[in-house]
Amino acid sequence: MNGSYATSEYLIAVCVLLVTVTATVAALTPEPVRQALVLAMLGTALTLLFTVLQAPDVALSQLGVGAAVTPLLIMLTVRRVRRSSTQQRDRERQR
Amino acid sequence: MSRRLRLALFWAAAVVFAVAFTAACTGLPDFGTLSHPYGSRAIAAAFHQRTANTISSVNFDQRAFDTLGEESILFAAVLGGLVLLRRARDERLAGVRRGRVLPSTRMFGSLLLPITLVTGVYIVAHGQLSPGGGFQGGVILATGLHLAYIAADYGVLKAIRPLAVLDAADAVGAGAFAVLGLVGLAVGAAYLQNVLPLGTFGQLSSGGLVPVINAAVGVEVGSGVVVLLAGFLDQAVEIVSPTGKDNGAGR
Amino acid sequence: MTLLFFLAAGWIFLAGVYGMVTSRNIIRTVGCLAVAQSSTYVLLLAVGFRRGGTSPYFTDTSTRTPVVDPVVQALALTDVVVGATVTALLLALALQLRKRHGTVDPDALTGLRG
Amino acid sequence: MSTADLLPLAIAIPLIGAAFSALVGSRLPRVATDLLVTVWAAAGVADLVVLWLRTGDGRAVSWLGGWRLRHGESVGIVLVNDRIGIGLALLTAVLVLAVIAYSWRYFDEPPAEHAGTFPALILLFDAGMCGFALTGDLFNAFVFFELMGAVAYALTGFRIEDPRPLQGALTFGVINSLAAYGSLLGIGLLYARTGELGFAQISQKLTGHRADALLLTAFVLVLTGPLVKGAVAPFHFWLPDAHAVAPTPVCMLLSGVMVELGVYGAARIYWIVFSGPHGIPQHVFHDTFVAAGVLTALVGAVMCWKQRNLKRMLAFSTVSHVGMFLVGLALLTPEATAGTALYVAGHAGAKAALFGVTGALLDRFGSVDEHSLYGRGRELPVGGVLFVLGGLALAGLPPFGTALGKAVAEHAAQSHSPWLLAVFVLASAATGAAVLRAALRVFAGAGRRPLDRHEVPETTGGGEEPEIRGPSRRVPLPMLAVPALLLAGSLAVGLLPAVSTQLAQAARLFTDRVGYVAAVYGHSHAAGMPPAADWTAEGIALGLTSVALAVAFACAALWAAPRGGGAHRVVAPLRRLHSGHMGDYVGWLIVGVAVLLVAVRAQL
Repeated sequence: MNGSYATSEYLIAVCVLLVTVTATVAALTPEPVRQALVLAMLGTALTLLFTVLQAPDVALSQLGVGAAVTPLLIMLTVRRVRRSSTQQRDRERQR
Repeated sequence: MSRRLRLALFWAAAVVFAVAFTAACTGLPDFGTLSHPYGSRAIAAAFHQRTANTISSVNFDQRAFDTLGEESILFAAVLGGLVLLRRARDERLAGVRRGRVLPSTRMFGSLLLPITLVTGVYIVAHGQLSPGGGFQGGVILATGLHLAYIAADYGVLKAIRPLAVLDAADAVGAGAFAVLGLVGLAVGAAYLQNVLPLGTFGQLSSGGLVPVINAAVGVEVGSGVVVLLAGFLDQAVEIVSPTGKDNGAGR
Repeated sequence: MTLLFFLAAGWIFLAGVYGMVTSRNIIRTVGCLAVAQSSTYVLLLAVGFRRGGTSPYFTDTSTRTPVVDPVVQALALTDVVVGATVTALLLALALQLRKRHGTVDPDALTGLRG
Repeated sequence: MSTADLLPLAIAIPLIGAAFSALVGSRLPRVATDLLVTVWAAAGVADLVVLWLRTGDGRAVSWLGGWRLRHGESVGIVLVNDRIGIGLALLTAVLVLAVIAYSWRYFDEPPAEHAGTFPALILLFDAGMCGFALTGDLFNAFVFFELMGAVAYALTGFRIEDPRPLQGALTFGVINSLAAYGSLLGIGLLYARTGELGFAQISQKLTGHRADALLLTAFVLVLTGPLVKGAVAPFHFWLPDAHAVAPTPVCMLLSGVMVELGVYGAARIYWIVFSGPHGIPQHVFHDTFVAAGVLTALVGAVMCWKQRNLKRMLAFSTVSHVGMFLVGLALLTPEATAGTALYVAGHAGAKAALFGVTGALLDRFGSVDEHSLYGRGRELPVGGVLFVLGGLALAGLPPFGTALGKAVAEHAAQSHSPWLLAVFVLASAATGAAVLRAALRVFAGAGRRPLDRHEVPETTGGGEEPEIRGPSRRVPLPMLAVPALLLAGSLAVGLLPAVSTQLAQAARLFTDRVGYVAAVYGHSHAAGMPPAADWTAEGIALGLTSVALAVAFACAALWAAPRGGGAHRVVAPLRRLHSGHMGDYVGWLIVGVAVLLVAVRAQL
């Protein structure tokens, strides 16, 4: 029994490490599109962590929210911003 | 404040925070402790209520009031999204050009689409007995739907997405939760008390009020997320700002 | 070693705050807020973990295997929803701000001072 | 229906109203929607009035979902409160009703198919604030904290055509949410130690541990959220940015009651959760937060005085007053608490009225800039009278509720540290003086025409867009009638002896941890004697002193020769700190947390 506890704890440690590293990278990524991708990875890493911590309910929510919706919203926001910039450049070219 | 000063302040504060947090963690019970008094009580209560998924029992029965607040936040965010992402007085709608999708977005969408759709259906089908529930199912289905259209074509999505109905469904779902709480008061029990017949443990109809609230939440979340995403999509794809406005102090 | 599981939460929180302090882009600031929030999930679930416990679902009433704390999971679930909705609202604000102000750089947002 | 059932109804009624309003708002004519929402808001008020009456000098306790204590333990959430919390919820509900009446011509803006959205958001805001005021559970408090936050961010950014509201709302949202997540970390730590989430239950379990680093860190983290919401320096930077730009009716709610709820939450959580044996000793809380309150009061007063944007001026005056409220609560005596409760009630009426009149100016002239409005308010004499009265109420003119509350709090402060009197008098005089100065300039064209100087960064308040647009250029009646009624309410708080005696009794309960825990656990507990909370000659004299000072300051600003020099060198850097920069504010947040950690640790 003790052996299996230890195994699961190593698994947890790996997941915690993964979460910590992706979170740090996400916080340090200056560019929003890239950050959205890293956030999606963070969401996935958190999903894994929650699964090994025996929390499938939270893992499922996190998969939907953290790995899909939030990065998607960031992408859409960036896309809108980019479109504004493109319009701006077009206008400037016309002048 | 200059950038350097700000960073210096941050590092000083971060060191204090780190020391305090580390010291606090040494006072915590060991990781994996066997003593979880509230948790043990919640499990006993879930058995008593014949709800197989203890988390659903906590979320929709024992601490249903938290979830009521949480769903109200979602409702507020959907309404807030409608307000903030409305078309401003000086903006107009542009015709949507077909198939104008960023390649990265397309890849992102097509990659996640099958995963999310399959997961969503699975979760909704399994209801409140096993992991999952209204929230998870709602989110995943709503997202999955959108990923499909992002990867394909926006015009198709607009034609199919009945936003007016979904708006109403969102409000009905949010209101239904608060109204369901009144059932307890109506029969002389407490607000949000689980007064419906509890059924047989492990059956689809077990848990009394839990599956009913779960369904209300599912309706609210599913429709709310679609409406919220629609606001962002309209902004990203359709709404055009007047000339000059986007210039500002642009860099 | 297991102390590190809790400390990870503090580290993630600080990393998020660091990102917000140094951010040159309001969209990134919101993203970093989401990072800071994920620290709360990690702490809550680490606190509720039980060695050898399984997830808190039961197929029948007779077996009472040890399970992890369901309460923190319910709290984390609420937390996830709250975080996502707040992020959505803030992104909506950031999007409109970019449209109206023409910039996403906090250094260039000088409308409110003094 | 039992008294206990009225507690959840105070939250459920506005929630159902919000859903209803969002659902039918687009299908009904505007008048019908407004009427419907007014009825819902009035129902919320009625529920809380009955609750106030029935609770009497005791506490109302409601176990939600019927999860009562079994063998001294429960798995449910408890709503429990005395007349302090119920009174705050009632204040919220009354202000919401006033705001709905005030804004009957506002917010035609969202597309017609979403006509009910604004009233729905206001009702959700109502529910969030009532929930936060009434709950007795830490995690539940976090949820309602976030609910009022989320609604407030959306409402603040309502005017999407103007970048400033968007910036203010975004700053507001980022800072408050980050603080809330800090609080949640603290809640996690407390849960790990005690395995409980209710205030009373955690408190009971904590008595079995000694005060160690975990308790200290959890204490500071949990309080971060309420303190940020309560705009306590150095967590206050978001407030002027948000309040100066939110639509006027929303400002009335933000300044009138939401910020005060933050301070209330901090005091409540300290009293019940942390003040027990082996907790954070009272002298530590007292010293730390009296200092923080004084700092907040002074910073707010100075910044308020330097503003020319009327809404921003009122926002900083809220900062200053909140500092005084924090001082009052941190004195940790029933008398000071009673004084603060009265002060909050009186202040809410006066501040909301001032915002209301400012909204009328904005509607009429499209500006809230003291300088460019010079003399233009002459055509709005009623507004001028109300504005002056509001300024005098802020300064503490007897018999306004502000004066009574301040006098009682001052009396309590005096026996402890007499120098606090000077802080109370100066801060209230300065904020009142700023309002009077603006009133005289705008409504009477008094003094010289102010000159624009551009030495320091400032927010002018010119070039605002009117918030409502319509063919009629007359100020709608409710925009002046509602402020008048609110001022009358502030007056009533000071004049009705029943209000002060009942709040004094409630203050005794608020400061009684043992009694609160006993009420939750269903034991009986005898409460002590209520403090005196009445007009005294000394209190009236102090109130008149503040008013005289305020008038003197205002006259000096208008007619005395301008002097540069010393004061400017102190004030300019302070103004520069209010940079409007999100990164700065996040930095201040974490610095504030660190300072609190160090300060509390040093005193343990």
